[in-house]
Amino acid sequence: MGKLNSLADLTKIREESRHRIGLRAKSDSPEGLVQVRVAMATCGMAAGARTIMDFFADELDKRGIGAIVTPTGCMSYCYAEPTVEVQLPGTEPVVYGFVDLKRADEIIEKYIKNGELVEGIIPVNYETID
Amino acid sequence: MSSIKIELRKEDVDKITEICDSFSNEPLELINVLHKCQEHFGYLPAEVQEVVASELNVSAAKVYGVVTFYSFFTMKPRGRHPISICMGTACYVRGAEKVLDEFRKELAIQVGDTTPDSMRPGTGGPRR
Amino acid sequence: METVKLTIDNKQIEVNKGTTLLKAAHRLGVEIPTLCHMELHDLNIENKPGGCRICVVEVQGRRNLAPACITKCEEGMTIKTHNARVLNARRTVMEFILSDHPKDCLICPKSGHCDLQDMANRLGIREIPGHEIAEMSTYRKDTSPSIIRELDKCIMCRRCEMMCNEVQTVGALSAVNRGFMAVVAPAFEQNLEYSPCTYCGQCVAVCPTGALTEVDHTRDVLRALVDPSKTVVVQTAPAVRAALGEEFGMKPGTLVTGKLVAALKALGFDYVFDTDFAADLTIMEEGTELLTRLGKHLKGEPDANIPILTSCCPGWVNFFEHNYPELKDVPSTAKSPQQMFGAIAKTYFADKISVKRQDMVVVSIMPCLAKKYESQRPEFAVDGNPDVDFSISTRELAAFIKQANIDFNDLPDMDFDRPLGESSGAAVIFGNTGGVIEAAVRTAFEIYTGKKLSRLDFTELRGMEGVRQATIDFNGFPLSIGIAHGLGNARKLLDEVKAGRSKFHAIEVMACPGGCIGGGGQPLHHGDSSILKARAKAIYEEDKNKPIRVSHENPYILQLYKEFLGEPNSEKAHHLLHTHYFDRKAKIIIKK
Amino acid sequence: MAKFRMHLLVCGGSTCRSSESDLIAESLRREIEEKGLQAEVQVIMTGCFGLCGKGPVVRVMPDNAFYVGVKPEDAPVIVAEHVIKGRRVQRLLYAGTAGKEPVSDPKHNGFHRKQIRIALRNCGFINPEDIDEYIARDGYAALGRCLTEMSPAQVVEQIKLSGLRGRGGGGFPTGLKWEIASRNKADQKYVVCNADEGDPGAFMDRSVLEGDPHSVLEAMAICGYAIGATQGLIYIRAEYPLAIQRLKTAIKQARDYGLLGEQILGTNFMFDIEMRYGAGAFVCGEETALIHSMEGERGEPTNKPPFPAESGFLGKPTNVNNVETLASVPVIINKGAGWFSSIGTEKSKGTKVFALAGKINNVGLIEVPMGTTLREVIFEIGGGIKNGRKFKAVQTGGPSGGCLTEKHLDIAIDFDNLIAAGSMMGSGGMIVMDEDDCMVSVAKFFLEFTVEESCGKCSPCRIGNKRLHELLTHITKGNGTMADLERLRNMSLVIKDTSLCGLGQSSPNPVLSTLANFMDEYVAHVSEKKCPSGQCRDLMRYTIIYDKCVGCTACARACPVNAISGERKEVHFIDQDKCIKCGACFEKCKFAAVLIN
Repeated sequence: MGKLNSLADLTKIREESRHRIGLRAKSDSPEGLVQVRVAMATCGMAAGARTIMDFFADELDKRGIGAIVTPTGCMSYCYAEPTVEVQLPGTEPVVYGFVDLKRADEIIEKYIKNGELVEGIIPVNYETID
Repeated sequence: MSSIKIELRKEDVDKITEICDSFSNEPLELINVLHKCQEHFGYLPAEVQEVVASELNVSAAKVYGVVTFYSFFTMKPRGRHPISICMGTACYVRGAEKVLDEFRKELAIQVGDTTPDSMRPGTGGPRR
Repeated sequence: METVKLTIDNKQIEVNKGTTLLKAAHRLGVEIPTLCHMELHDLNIENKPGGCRICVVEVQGRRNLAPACITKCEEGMTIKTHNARVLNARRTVMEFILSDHPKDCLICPKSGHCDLQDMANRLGIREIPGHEIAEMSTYRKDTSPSIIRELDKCIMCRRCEMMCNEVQTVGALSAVNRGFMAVVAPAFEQNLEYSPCTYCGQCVAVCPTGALTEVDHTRDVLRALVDPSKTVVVQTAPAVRAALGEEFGMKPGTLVTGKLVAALKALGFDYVFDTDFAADLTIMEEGTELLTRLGKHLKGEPDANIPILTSCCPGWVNFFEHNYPELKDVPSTAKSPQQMFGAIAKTYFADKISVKRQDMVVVSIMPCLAKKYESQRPEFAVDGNPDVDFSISTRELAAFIKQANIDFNDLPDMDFDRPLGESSGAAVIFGNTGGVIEAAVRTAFEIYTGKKLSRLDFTELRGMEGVRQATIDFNGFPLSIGIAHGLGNARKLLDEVKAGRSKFHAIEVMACPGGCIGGGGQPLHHGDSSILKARAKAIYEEDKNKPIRVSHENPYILQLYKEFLGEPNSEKAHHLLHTHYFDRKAKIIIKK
Repeated sequence: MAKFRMHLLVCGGSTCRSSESDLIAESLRREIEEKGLQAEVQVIMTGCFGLCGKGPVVRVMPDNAFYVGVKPEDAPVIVAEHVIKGRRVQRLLYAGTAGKEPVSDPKHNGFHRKQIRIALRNCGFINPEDIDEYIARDGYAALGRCLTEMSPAQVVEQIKLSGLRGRGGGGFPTGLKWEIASRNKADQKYVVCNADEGDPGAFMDRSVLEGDPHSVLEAMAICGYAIGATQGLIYIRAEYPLAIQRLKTAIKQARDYGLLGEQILGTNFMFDIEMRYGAGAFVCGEETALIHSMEGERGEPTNKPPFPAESGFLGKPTNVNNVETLASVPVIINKGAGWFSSIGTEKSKGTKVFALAGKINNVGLIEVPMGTTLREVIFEIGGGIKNGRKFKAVQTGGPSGGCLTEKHLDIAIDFDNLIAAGSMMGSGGMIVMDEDDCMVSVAKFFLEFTVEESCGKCSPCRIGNKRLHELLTHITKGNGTMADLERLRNMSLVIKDTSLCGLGQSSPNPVLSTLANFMDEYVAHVSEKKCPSGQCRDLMRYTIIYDKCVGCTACARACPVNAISGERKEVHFIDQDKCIKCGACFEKCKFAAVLIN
């Protein structure tokens, strides 16, 4: 999409990307994908977030699970870095803390594959304005 | 005449001129130029500062004044492994000072110095 | 002009918008103490970084104290300049400054003339709390040919940095380091000798403490005076006689020529001569050079080399050697009067009184610090024996006179000795900006046109503006003259010369604002430019009362040419009275 | 798809764990196994819910019920009533902050309203390197609205009505700042984002820049439109390489979409943004020093007035705002000034981001509405003091701030209350300290920082702070006198009163506030030569306990200055004058015969 020449162009992009992200979150739609967001701020990366993100991307691919793995900014849980937010289609996102390779594997096997919660969930203690 | 004999290899001078030109020799960009020079040479010896001063048409005294003002710039060649210890309030309260003391004892150097074994600047400073 | 009304110490005052609290209070007779503030009004030089914080005053309704030197008056302000809160603040700040200052007033060269010392007395500081655990910032002492730097005594007032960068554009000094160790120093804190410093001494002239002082040669002069085998000859510069009186409580601008000669005789100098004699000599040499070049210019010859620039100011010579080396053949090759005097004294006069040059000591009294450096230039010596042995400043002479317990004010007027003591009115105005070129014009006009001048006062060449220009009618030919004082102004004219766009035939440059009367070695003006104007007036006064007012009618000059030199620009004159210049620009050496 | 129909989440935060939350989980699991439901219902331990005052906490999903103050013996009731019969146990339900009728849905649950993320709204949610995700969250909609529906004056009006004040630390009303800048006429004006963030305890600007760079770019464009500037500059410290790289990507993407550059969104508004780098100088957080640094000079502040809004960068009117301040601007335009000013206290509107750190369990970034109390921040969101130690003080405002104690815990946090309590908001660094922290050493630490970071231009700060630091060192070495404490006060007050810029005017605050709140500690250091919290090494005394020392000479051999004397098998003795308090004897002694007091 090149240069936006009007407010309408902006609104078009907004609708499109909302639709795209929305689809991912819906369980019933064919494109319903697992969304994995890894906190990739400086502190997250210092705590090893990059290896975790690569692990999720490779393993979910290898295990044939349709997923979108994206980096995000800091989720503000410094004491629990690296932090990863996992959203199964149709469910509330869940934030996991202290995610090392072992726990990442557990998250894939237990939570992503059959919805079983894993130790170390960080309850979201803030409300974000929409 | 400056006591600092401005003796540099051709490619070092060309590199500095190239950096200054990339900022169109604008005195406003002195700090950006110094960042790029330190990135390339690893540190900012007097010779490099003299060339930057003449390229940007500012006095060498002013360049030295800027280099000695900001803690990021250094005139001492840095070893291959710079160790920086966070002394921010949060880390201080959790005992960062004791970590610093231990490093000082272990490496037997003071803050800002380089251990003798790695005096040879690993990052390609201008050859003496 | 919009005005504002405010109250200062319960007194009402109305001032123009934009006036600072300091000036408004001054108008009410309230002197708010300052340390770093300095203003030379008509040279529009003002230093007010707001760093020392001594001039803080209370502004009702404002959370903290305001610096009077910068804060502008606003409508309805209520100011307290000396209440308890302000005094306590000033004393504590003064204790801070003194806690990081050496305590060697007894041997400090600035003692008695130090703004910090006066302020400590004025604020009644009797002790410095915590001095026993107080760390002090110390630096390596640096002695250059003219200037001594003791940065332990620097209080970061930034006056020298302002003079060196904004007024003189030499750029030898800058604030360096950060925090407690911050001071003003040359690049890489190297010696001044290795920086682009021209020794113009304007930093020394404004430094409030002993951080920057001149090299003191009075000890060497004393040793020469007591040495029976030495014949000690002294020459005094034009600007000295218009300022020396100030050191003895006289009103600025009091001419003390007679007393100056008497004092030098009392001090034991064998011959008391006048640099003005050599100034007339300079006019003969430089005037001839001007006319020669002008002649070629009028005939359209390519090597005319116009404009010609004066070369009597050593600070200015250093400046173009450092910054415009490619123009080093443009200025006149004539030496400065100080050096011409030395050359003639140690040849012509030495023969006259059959004294060998090694046994003659030539001392010069100068308003300038760069003269100290000039006298030590290798090319101004013969087999290591310099033409001018020692150059001491007006301030050093004053101290010397006081040490000799001479009651200067009651001295009788005496005359300079012959033959090198006789001079014309044109010579004495060398001390003012525009004076050298006026002297040259007087002689050049009469020689070029063969007619006597109807008027001798070329007022169009006088004044205090930084850059001035005038056209003098030379028998129909409009001679275009440029004048600059302060190296920053000189740079403007030089850029035009470098670009070949200069419309002047002759340019006079003086490194110090005001000319030599504002020299780095003169009694301190503490930022009061009315002192400079008074000195200039005195110089023009002495010129008016001189019987001879053009250099080429000085009988002793004519005798010197007849007996010794032949005619101006002769081969012998060239050898003794002319010089050449060097490329001193820092160069990048490419290592193989 | 989910195998388990119900999950019981038991809070595993250290405060809850210390009141047996793992026992609760155990008894819940036992109860569920007895009822044979282990295949349908899963019990797991989670991180801290931020409700520590009311722990232990159990949350039931998907029904989202919140049980507080749960005891192990409540487990059978929860399983019987809620898990089996599906009825909530009213007695244990969380009653929300204002005691309203118990609510269970987290969206409206009183517990969640503690934190509202406005400046951090996108952080940790969108991909900072994908402009589309930002646009999906209403990104650039505010700019679009300004350019097409509002006049510059209206934009300024909205910011003024919102009551937004500078988040950099000073709290100057942003609307007023924009208005002054818009009034000054000039051929060129500048919008500057102050991303220097020099305060050693603060890292919220970094998070915003790394997590949501576009919000800052959009806000700068809005500000440019409001005050009539076409050039934006981000002054960012060189110590944030990732933030620099993400900002560069964001600027490039914004330019590609035409949201920066010429004819933005088809209007004739032009605005572009460039980056300018700091080089390590805390003082460059001060507006005028920042501007000199951007001009390639030493970062020395100059006198105000003239304010940058009148004559700033290159002498032109310049509006300088902090990252966090700018990040709230698009929301104010989108949701309206009224909505924003409904949050916060009477004179401090909206939310503030705090970097909560120090001796606290949940170190982290929090964004709370103005008016939240320190107690809520530290003991609830922060999860209480680490290792169960006792709370002593919280330091806000970094080197320019002060230390607040127990008696300030119930102050509503806002600009004016914190100043009244002897501290200041500052950029938001909030360092929690416990009984092991010596307040005199903390004051000395901040002075050490200021002495290192002072620019050296004005004498009260250049020399005065050095003298303060020397005196504090003198005291921590045990050589202080009571007169020294009075001198500390006078010097501090004069430095505050006479320094040229904010650094010097606030650097004595840590001294003044510790003197005010912990005078007893200063007196202990001065007259009893004791450091109550055992931090000041020079005041520690190493002595040997007679009945415990067996004379094995281990300590004597370990002592670097042989200050320990005594024959083999005889009781040893430490010579206090020689002892350098290095602690080697303490470490070596296997019989715990070395006493430190």
